[in-house]
Amino acid sequence: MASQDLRNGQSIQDLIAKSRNRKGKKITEKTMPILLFIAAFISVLTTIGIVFTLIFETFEFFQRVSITDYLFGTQWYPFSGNNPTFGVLALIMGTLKVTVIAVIVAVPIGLAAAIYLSEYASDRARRSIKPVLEVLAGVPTIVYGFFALTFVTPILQQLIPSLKIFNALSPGIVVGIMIIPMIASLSEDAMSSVPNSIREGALALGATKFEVAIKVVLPAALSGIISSIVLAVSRALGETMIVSLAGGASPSFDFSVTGSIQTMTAYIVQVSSGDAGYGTTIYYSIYAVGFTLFIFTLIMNLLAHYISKRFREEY
Amino acid sequence: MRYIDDSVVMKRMKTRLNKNKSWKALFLTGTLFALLCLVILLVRIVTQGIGYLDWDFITSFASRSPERAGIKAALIGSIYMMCIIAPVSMILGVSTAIYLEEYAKKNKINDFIRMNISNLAGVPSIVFGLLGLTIFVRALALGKSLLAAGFTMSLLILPVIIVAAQEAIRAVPKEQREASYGMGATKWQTITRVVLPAAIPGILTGSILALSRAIGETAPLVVIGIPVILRFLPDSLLSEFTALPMQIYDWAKRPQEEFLYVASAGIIILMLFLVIMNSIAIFIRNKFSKRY
Amino acid sequence: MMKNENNIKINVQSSQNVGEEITATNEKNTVFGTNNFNLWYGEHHALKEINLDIKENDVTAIIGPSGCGKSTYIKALNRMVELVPIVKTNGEINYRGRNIFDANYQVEELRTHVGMVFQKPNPFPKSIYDNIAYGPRIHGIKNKKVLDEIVEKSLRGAAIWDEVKDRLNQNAYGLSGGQQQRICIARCLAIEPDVILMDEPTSALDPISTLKVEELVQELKGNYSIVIVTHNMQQAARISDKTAFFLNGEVVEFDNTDKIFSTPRDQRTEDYISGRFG
Amino acid sequence: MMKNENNIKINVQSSQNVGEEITATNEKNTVFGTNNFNLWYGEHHALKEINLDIKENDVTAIIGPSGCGKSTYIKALNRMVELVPIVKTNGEINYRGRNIFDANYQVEELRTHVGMVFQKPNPFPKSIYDNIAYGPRIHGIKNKKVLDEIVEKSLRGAAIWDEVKDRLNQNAYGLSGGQQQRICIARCLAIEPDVILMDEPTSALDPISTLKVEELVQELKGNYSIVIVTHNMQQAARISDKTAFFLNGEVVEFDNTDKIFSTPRDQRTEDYISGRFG
Amino acid sequence: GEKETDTNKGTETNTGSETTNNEVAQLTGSVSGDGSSTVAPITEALVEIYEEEQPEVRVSSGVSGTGGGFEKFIAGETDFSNASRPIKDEEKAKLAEAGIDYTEFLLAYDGLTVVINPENTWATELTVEQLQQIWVEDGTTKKWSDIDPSWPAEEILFYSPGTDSGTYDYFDEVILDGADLVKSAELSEDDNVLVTGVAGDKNAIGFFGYAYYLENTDKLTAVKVNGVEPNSETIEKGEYSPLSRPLFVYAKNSALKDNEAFYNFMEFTLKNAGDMAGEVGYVRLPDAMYEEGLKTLEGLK
Ligand SMILES: Nc1ncnc2c1ncn2[C@@H]1O[C@H](COP(=O)(O)OP(=O)(O)OP(=O)(O)O)[C@@H](O)[C@H]1O
Ligand SMILES: Nc1ncnc2c1ncn2[C@@H]1O[C@H](COP(=O)(O)OP(=O)(O)OP(=O)(O)O)[C@@H](O)[C@H]1O
Ligand SMILES: [Mg+2]
Ligand SMILES: [Mg+2]
Ligand SMILES: O=P([O-])([O-])[O-]
Repeated sequence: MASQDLRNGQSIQDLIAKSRNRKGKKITEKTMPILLFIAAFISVLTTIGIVFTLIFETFEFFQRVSITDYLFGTQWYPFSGNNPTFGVLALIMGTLKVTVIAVIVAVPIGLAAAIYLSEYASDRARRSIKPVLEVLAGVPTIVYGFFALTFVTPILQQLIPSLKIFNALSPGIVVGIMIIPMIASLSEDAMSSVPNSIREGALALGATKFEVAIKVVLPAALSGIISSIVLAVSRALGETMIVSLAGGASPSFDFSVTGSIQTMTAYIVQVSSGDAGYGTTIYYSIYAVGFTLFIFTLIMNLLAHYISKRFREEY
Repeated sequence: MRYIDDSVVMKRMKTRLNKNKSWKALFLTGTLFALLCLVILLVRIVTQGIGYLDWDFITSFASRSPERAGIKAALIGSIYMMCIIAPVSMILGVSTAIYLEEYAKKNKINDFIRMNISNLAGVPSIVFGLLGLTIFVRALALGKSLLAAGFTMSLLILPVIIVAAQEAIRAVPKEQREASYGMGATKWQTITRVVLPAAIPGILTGSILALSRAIGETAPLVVIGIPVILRFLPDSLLSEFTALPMQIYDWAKRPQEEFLYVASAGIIILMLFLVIMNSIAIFIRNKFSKRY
Repeated sequence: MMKNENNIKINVQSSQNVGEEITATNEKNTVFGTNNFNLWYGEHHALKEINLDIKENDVTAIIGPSGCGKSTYIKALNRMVELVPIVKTNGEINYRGRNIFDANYQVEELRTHVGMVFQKPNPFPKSIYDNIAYGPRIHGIKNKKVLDEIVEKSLRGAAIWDEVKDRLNQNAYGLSGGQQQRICIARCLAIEPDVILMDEPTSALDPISTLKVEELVQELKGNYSIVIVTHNMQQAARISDKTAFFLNGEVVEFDNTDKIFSTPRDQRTEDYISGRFG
Repeated sequence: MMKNENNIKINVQSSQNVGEEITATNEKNTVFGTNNFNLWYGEHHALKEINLDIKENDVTAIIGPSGCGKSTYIKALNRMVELVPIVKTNGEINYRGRNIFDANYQVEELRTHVGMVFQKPNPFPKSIYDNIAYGPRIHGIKNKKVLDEIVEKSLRGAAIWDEVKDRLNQNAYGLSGGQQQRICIARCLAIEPDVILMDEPTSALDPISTLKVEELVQELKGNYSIVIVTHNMQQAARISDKTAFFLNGEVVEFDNTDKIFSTPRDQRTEDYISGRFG
Repeated sequence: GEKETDTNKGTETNTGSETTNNEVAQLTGSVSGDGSSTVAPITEALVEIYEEEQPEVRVSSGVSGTGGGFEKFIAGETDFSNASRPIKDEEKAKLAEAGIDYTEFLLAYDGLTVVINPENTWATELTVEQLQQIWVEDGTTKKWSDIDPSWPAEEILFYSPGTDSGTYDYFDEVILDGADLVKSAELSEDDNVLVTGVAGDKNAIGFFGYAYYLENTDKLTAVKVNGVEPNSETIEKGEYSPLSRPLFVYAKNSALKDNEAFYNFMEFTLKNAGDMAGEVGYVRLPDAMYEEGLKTLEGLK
């Protein structure tokens, strides 16, 4: 058996010593970190690429349209042949309307689902419901778009007769439905990562499940929950197909949700799939709008970052 | 001098229990609402599209007549595009995750990379479309090819994969690494033989979910200007192609109402695709979830 | 609940005047009466025909080798076992005369009388103050002043007041393991329970902290009935009045602690205590 | 590496013939010589001017209260401390005469001579076989037959061969905690280290498993030099030849174990051993 | 079923005279185009039947709208660009700058159709002046009664193709005389969206390509312009004026020279565009115009 001491009386250490200092091993150790760093740097290049892509054309745009008119104007009529105006506030307003409605729909429902799944549902229920919700998150937005236009809007029109066929409400609700799983799933993750021992501690004091959920688990998972909401918001801000299909194309700076709107993303799609001549002001305007959108989501992401850093839970 | 008065506690107990019950019902309603949305969505799509869904639909090219229209080019195109996205995004994503979790020291550059990744995750897909058009289609002259679209989509889902891989790598207990180092293993050996094998289920799950997002994305393809009228399959990486969401979007815009049903049939295919991918992800997750 | 007994006890006011407690009863009351109690995890029969009476103001230690059902039993006493969905039980455990496994027995009510301290310290990720005030708050005490008093009293009762009084608003996770465990004990005291269950409360602690918790248990026993699971036989011998020896889900022997450790009746008990297995 | 000493030892052949080892040296060689060694975690001075000689084929126990630097010291011996990026050191630790903190000392090489067993059993989530073969494989041994031999020999050496020989291809996580710990010891033996470092190897184990591991340590000491950190003074007394008592990052006393436990020179040692603190 | 046989017949009869040529040369290569969504159905039909003739030639076309198509044409990414309006001066300038020579070919006619909701019984017939009155931006919110006092005093809802689309440009030119379209108009690149919009609102009015109307006659009413109803007859004969407009394809000259497959495809296009246009809801040009196109093409070989 092993009594032969590994053939020829060699000990394991001898065998190890023999194969020590293979060249390949050393080179791998040295080069891998460099290769990995290069891979990591690609994400930085991507951002640089995005910023440069947007900035050059945006710069061109501001040669033609004054930056103050753009930032503070409330009229967005770029196609008006005689007197085009580029007041981005109208588009921002459309974007915000949809986002706010989506958040109003998604946060309570998403959180309810998260709490139910993490605190009440049986393990089996959780394990089957969560993936189904993830399917909901994976439904392509174009599918949601038609759902909004051909299903949700007609139903809403029954309830609200003054509702236009294109409006902020329907896409807002559907974007909300789309981000429910995101909030539910990420918040559920945050809540289930609160250790069970902490739950047991509360239950052992005679707390009901609801009290455990609201007073112990929720606060403990707060930063995860808030970041999930912020991420969902930035998803709603950047949502494109739903609003292009169901939101309409009439940007206006008002607070009505029953009338037609246009969001920043919908405008970009409109022009991308439209007839704007290459090199026209309209062509450059999509980059300016894209840049504005980029800034918006950047702010949201920095916010999420700040929140999860500032309120990081420790247990 | 007891502070907790038993009779008060008992009196409140009823309200507390009722509160618990009614909130539970409310939470359940929320969950069911979300599920109901999915059901309605699916039922509508299936009832609209099932009539056009048959083997011919899968094996024919698009056509001017709804009866003969098929999804072959888009389906194969999407699959080919996946074949580019999967390796590109996973190699880049996992490498980045390994770098950040195992090698990156705490310094400004690495903080910036981390920050940058979480920001990228929130950049709208349409902006990635603008990037792809400017960089891959135009600057690198790849044209509206598989490669250009594949790269664009890879970058789009890269942050998601990085984050998933980072989490999976982080979940490998420190003790495992210590055990490996303790045997005299080098860092790279520890990574390839201990960390990655343990992290692979998590990485795969995250990646598959990210990939399934990539097949459904429409906006970047619209911006890049992927063709929809074509009757051939891609024969090289630089070949033009079309993809499922693009084909669906095109059909849905057609004047004939029948094309709306054809679009629904296309959506069914797309959703099947997604469900299969999600199931694989769930299978992997459940199979390997309890390990340590 | 506690109407059927003359519970004339004076609470510990601060850690100084320990030992002054007076009990008016001579024959000790039964707090938990366990009658032919069985418990299964799915198919696994984890507790078999348990009969065990836990008396008021005793420290009852439960010892036995790993997997014998100690934790399961102690968690049955406040129905915490039910958190495992596959658990089935039969037989009864009477708390103060009422079977806690009765369909209409409110588990929340039971747990306000039966506190629990766990193996690993598990404070809430909140401030020290909020940790202690959690229990009273869910029971409807909102008055800030009353809460302040409860917090101080409980922290004193857990012999940790002096260490934390200047940082009540800091997160409990900033404390050392031993301090956290005492915070958990204080949290449990804050709802003024009748019984305190402790599942290996010192196994995650260093010797100094262990000593402090052991001392604390001695102080508390004047006012509370304590059931403590321990791996450590010396600990059982040091602090408990009664000891139950569990083996394979059965109670092999249950008697006064001195008796168990000096002249056990059962051979298996002797073997275990003398370290022949375990 | 090991050229400068007459390392005439015969390996354990199987767990049966323990005790037949022969050492040709009378005066024991120094394996680890620690000279004025200091270590900081950032600003925190965790090890202060340590001087300690660890001899060949001894079991050296390291005891001391929590946070005194036991783990830090033992992890310094195979430079595992360096996994914490903020660590700074000065002074030297000589392994077989060479300072391991020398810039050109290959840490991987050091660790093939100095094995380590951790507090919590940490097998890889692989088959038992792959766990044991891990070390030899990373060092380039690919021959299946040689690997088979190494695996059997190491498992026998760790006194667990009989328990697992029929399920070498099963995942190591299917084993009990005690078995896992012995798998970890076997994994360590598979590269035939010169020294084995153990950081509280039994603290997560039940008494029976603890006993087995302790017996194993006794068996192994004929062939390996062993450094073991323990919380449990009885354990130190039972199994070690020498004992070092650490306090606040300093070595208070280092002597033969009987000496330390019977007539410690230092008052603090006596206080600690008699349980007055810590 | 039925349509299929039609198509096949059409192909055979049309290519019959040229078969000798085609049988000789089985071409390979690729052709790519982009452009107008209005023209897209014609292109799709052409590509579909062209495959039977030259299966090895890989023709692809995007649908980015006339302007989007020109953008790619200017960038040199495409061989041909479909358009539902003539090329603009800016675009010409950009092409010149990029050094791209091109040739314009006519493909078919599209009848731009003004539509109203079926519940609208008052505005079924409008004059060009009335249309102008309705659609021009004049700073007021418009009611139907502003146009004709006997009509309801309800606000008009406007649905128009994106103001940057070829369809819009044409409408703007012939109806509005270059004046601005009402700002409150709902603009969409997706004509189905417009159909949905007008079909969903009693006070709505909109306009888009004839093909979209043809597919939705049950949901919409077509307005008679100056008393003429849009149909293939009135459009082909030029009676439905001024709202019938030509559809174009722009071809890159250098590609016609260098890429035999592209030349062949263009030749095929001009020979079959008339039939295909009819099939997908547009109106063929008089045969002479296709002949003319083929001649021009020959000169570019
Ligand atoms: N959640 C569970 N599901 C299934 N079986 C369980 C569960 N918890 C415990 N068991 C089983 O029940 C038996 C008793 O477990 P218990 O935790 O009560 O042991 P214990 O005496 O507390 O041991 P230890 O000293 O290790 O804590 C064991 O065999 C255990 O495997
Ligand atoms: N990674 C680290 N970063 C900063 N400080 C550390 C780290 N690890 C340990 N320390 C500190 O160094 C000191 C010694 O720690 P060490 O883990 O060596 O103690 P120990 O004697 O092993 O204690 P225990 O018995 O609890 O394991 C402690 O004060 C500890 O807080
Ligand atoms: Mg237990
Ligand atoms: Mg330690
Ligand atoms: O797509 P268009 O035909 O409107 O340019």
